[in-house]
Amino acid sequence: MARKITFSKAINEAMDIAMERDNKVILIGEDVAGGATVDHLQDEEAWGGVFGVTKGLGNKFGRKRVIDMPIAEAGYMGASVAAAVTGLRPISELMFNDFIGSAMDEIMNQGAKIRYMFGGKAEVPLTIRTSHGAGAGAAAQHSQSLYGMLTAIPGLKVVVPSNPYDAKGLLLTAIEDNDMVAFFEDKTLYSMKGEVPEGYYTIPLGKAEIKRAGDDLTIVAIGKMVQVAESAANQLAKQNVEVEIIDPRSLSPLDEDTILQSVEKTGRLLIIDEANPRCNVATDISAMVVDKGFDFLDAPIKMVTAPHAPTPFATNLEQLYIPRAETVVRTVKDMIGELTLSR
Amino acid sequence: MARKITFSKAINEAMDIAMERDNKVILIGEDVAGGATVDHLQDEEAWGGVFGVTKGLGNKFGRKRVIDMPIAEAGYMGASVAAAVTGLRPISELMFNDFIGSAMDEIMNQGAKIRYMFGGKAEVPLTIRTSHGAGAGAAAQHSQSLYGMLTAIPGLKVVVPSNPYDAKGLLLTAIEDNDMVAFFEDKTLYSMKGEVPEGYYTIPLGKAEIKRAGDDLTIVAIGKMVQVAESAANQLAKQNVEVEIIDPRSLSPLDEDTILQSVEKTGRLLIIDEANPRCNVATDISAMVVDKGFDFLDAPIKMVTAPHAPTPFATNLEQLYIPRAETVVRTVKDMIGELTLSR
Amino acid sequence: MDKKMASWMFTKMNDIRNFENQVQKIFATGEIPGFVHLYAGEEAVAVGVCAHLENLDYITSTHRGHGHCIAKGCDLNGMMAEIFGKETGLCNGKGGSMHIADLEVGMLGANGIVGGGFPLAVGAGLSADILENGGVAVCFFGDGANNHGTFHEGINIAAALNLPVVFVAENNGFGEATPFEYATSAKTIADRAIAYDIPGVRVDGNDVTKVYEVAEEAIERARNGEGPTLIEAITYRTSGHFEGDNQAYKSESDKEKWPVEVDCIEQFKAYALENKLLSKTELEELEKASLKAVEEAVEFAHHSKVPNEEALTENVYVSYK
Amino acid sequence: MDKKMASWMFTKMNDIRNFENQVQKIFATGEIPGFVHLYAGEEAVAVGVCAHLENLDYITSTHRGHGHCIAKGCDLNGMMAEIFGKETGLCNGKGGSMHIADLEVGMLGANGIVGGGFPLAVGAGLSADILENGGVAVCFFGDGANNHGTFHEGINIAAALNLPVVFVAENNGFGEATPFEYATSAKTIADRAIAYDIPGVRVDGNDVTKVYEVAEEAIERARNGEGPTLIEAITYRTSGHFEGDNQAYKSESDKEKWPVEVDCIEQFKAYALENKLLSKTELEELEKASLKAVEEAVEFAHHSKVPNEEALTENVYVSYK
Ligand SMILES: Cc1ncc(C[n+]2csc(CCOP(=O)(O)OP(=O)(O)O)c2C)c(N)n1
Ligand SMILES: Cc1ncc(C[n+]2csc(CCOP(=O)(O)OP(=O)(O)O)c2C)c(N)n1
Ligand SMILES: [Mg+2]
Ligand SMILES: [Mg+2]
Repeated sequence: MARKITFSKAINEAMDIAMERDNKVILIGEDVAGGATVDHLQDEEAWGGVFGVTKGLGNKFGRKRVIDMPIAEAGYMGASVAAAVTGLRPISELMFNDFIGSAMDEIMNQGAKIRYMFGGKAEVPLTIRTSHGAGAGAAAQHSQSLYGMLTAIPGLKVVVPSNPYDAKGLLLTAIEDNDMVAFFEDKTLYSMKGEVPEGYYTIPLGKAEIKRAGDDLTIVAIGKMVQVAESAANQLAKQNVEVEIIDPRSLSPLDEDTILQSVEKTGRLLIIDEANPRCNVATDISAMVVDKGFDFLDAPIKMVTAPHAPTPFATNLEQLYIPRAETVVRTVKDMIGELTLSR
Repeated sequence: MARKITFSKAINEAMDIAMERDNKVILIGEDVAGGATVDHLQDEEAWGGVFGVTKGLGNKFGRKRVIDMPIAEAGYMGASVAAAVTGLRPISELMFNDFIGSAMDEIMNQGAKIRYMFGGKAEVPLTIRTSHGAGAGAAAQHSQSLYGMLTAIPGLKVVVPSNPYDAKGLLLTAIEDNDMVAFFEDKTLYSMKGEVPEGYYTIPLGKAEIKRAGDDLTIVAIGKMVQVAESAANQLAKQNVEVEIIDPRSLSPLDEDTILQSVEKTGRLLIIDEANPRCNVATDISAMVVDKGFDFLDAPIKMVTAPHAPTPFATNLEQLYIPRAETVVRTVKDMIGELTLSR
Repeated sequence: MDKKMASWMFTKMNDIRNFENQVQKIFATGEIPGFVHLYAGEEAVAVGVCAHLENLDYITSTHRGHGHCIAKGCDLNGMMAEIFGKETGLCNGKGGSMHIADLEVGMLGANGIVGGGFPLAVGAGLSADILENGGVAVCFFGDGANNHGTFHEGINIAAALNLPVVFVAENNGFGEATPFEYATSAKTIADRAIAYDIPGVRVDGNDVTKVYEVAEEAIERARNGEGPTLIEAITYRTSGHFEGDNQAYKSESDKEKWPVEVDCIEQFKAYALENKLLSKTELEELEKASLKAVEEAVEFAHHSKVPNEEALTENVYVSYK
Repeated sequence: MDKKMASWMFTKMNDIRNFENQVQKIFATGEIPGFVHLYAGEEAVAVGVCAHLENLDYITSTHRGHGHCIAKGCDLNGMMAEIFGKETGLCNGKGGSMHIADLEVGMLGANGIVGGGFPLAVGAGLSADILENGGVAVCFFGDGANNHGTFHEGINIAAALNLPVVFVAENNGFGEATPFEYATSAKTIADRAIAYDIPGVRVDGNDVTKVYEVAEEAIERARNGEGPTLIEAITYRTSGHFEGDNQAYKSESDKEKWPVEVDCIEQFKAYALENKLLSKTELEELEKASLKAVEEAVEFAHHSKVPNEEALTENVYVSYK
């Protein structure tokens, strides 16, 4: 398994394979192809998405299955929901997760609730792909991490991959899933390279991965924050502190067992979430652990998150906004210290 | 202070007083008056809001200050944001909080971020009044409790009153506040009666109230859940368990100190939140306490919430959906039991 | 229009009227939870349009959805049980009046969100277009909904992509307590068709034969790949916005005129007689049968059980964990 | 148009062009964070419209907002510093290119959300109406934005309530990589005015004198309480959607024609000379002054400090806790 490709390419491959395997799978979004009806671009795409993630799919599957949409998120997201209910299996792209405000009703009140409201007599096999995260200098309206907002909504599943291998396998699972899945791609990960097998494979939702084993403290890290955790872990290892890193991969459903088992072993938990601090996934996991794993805990559960502020534009501030390894290292030391004292 | 009026009337009085004191205060919403341009209703309102909460204000202040809007939540909520930035102090009504999907961008990306994005050079003195909560047989799209979704957003303040007295004082504060405040009214509380002084008074945001003192366990209850807590407390008192009940009143800012001081005293915390369980205010408060008050805790923090499901229509199911005193009593007993065992 | 169609339309209109009358009566007793928005008086619109639809065609509906459901073929028993919150309801009692749905007959759900239907209809049209099954989608919406952003986004997408979707405005004069003319800056809803370069037609929504004709043309256009049409049916909400509404915003003359002088069922009855489509006896028999069917539906609902407790958390997902 | 106005317009158009050229150059070096959308080539629209506005009038803008800012009177130094992410920026470096704002000159912010400006403009118009201060609000938006729901909701509310708002479409042929004609089902954006029963006007957006005239009438109407107008200015996005865009969707002939043959600044220069509004020397001096002002802005931005760390959490609220 030596082939290395980018996060972006891994996602592209997943869609390519899914579209080959099932002709009900279609792609919907703004400029997912690009250049529709332009004379010299009949069966070619101009863009393949603003990040180039869908590049080549328009060429390969044609504009009837790779559909550029007007800038009308409510319109095409609602259409995606109904298309899913009536026989298709759409992958619908919300270019930036920040634009969810324009399509929230379609996601929250229509898509996520239809099955329940209809007494189980509907399925919504829709995958929403979207990009999130700060670090691209894109400022307050293009840098949020809003997976927590969707995790809160019953009827939705939420996936946040941290690396190319997972991105491909999880996306294939999401597309094949018969429920509505929101798939979050950190835009600053698109160029990240990693080993990715060719061809078809899937990774189940609701199954966390232990990225690194350790006995001293558990870190749960979401998406790109896995990298922050790994960098912190490397620094800590030099000081003989061995942390265990868990990547939940899907936030809804959440693999509570893997997290609880780890905390049972380590007694300490830190969660890294790039979202703003209130009512986010970090608080969600913390609350779950203190509820179900209280007796395991030897120290407070700490959370390293963005501050309760919008994303600033200035690069120096933006770098402070995103959780950093140094904050994680400092926090872990405090937690270990506390434990040492209390031992 | 013997006068008793309804929750609905208390809110109406707050708006009446605020509009009298400051002619920059205006009311915006769907049918907040009703019957606009109808011949026989020149200066009269037909409705005063779908729940009658704004009744009389159209008559008194005229249609130039009580403005009926087309069914266009994004349009008039964005207009409310800009009106606030450019010199007015609007109270903008979102009839049901469930409709937030139609106006989320205006709330989250425009209103809540303008001040920060503009480097502090804008103020958004806007109050959004909205109704929430199950129990009215209104089903999945008219029964949600979405204050957690807004608590997550930096730049917003969030208030959830539990009784007529608080509703009036908190709403007056919200209207006078120079930030954007989302004010949540449980629709099943509108007919609740309580003592409310006439005239002007305010209650600060970020100040919780201890509704009942007790040494055995702390219950934080949001909005109508205070009633559930009180009912549970009465049953528990008969069994010599004394719980302390805290009504946070505002969720953002949150009065962390009052909660932490109580948990320091009682060692045990239960949170009642009618919202769905993931990433809600209950998890937020739990995570805050386990972070900042870990050493106070003698037992797991428990949360009593709605299930991870949309609100069902059938009355019997809806009653099971809403947190009940009996669940609280049972959970408290478990928590006390656990403690007793560990003593 | 042949006899069979006339009898179908007369029955459906009566079914709706009888159904709504029963709901109104029972709601007043407190037996129906929540709130209900009645379609009585507007029957000609749903019936005239759905007369041209098959099971593989989809409709989207509104908070005032009972009429659309019946016209599209939803089972009366299952509908009534749903409104009662019973296990035998079309949605197992979990949806209620505002969410009645039956995908098997192409009914994509009543909708509690004003404007919620536009994008859904576009999606159903997209499916038909891609699956090439010859289906069309019809979006019913109110005059109030015509000012929501989803109206614009939905129709523009359907027109830009030339999808088989027909948009049917039910202009009943009010959105809640707000007159159409106050909230809508356009002179007519049909005028707005020009913003999408599609045909826009106004039709007397009380005359089911006119609605039938206009809808036929629009649905044929859609089926033939000629794209969307915007139909504005002029009708009147004879009841309050919801049951319990005092309707202070209506003039006395309107209140008197509409249910009496402009009743769509009476109109069609006269038409059917005059054109010898249905005899007096036939009409009476159909009326009786309809009344009976609705009464049976009430019985059915009454005697059905409420959902089991487990239903509370069932069917949120197809699978979870 | 008098000499003073001609000189103001010529300066502003040059300021915008020079500003964007500098931003383009510096962006290529990597010194500017994030992404930038340039307004070069479309100067005549912002300038022709803002010529009629005072400080108490508000404008809303888009992701392509530099031109609107300059035309409305934002300080070049503060703007450039903002785009560099410096403390001296108009928003203290916290907004960046997509959020430049200056309420003191009535600039309600560039906007990262397509369609975000419509409701905001309505709100500014509502304030002017209620405060009776004679102000108007202008909403600049792109052809892509004209398919968003907020277009419909915003214009309908403004028209229904007869608010002093002018809507100015900048139809530059594309929304990102998607042609106007593909995404928009209407024949023209101006056609959509009929959906709101307001005037809709198409104008050559490259001819600043024509834009000036059309805008004058619309803004006067608004100021006189006669309600909104929808203006569609036909222009062209000579650059890519953002810097770095390869523009594969443009034809070679278009790419060649537009910046060269249809340059709005060159056109106005010829007009000003021909109509003896400005002499050759005057034009040259204004050009030089503009170039200098923009170069100074770059210097200013270069030498400004980045924000203090505390700024990260400041100004989220006026007060909190
Ligand atoms: C997004 C949204 N906004 C507001 C409401 C509240 N509401 C329910 S029905 C209604 C009026 C709808 O009017 P119209 O579209 O004309 O339909 P009608 O009731 O006349 O059939 C309103 C405002 C809602 N359900 N959803
Ligand atoms: C709600 C929303 N959807 C999508 C985008 C991504 N986006 C940014 S600019 C743009 C194209 C806008 O086109 P147009 O309105 O014509 O303006 P132009 O760029 O041509 O000036 C898009 C789709 C966005 N910023 N906001
Ligand atoms: Mg209506
Ligand atoms: Mg454009």
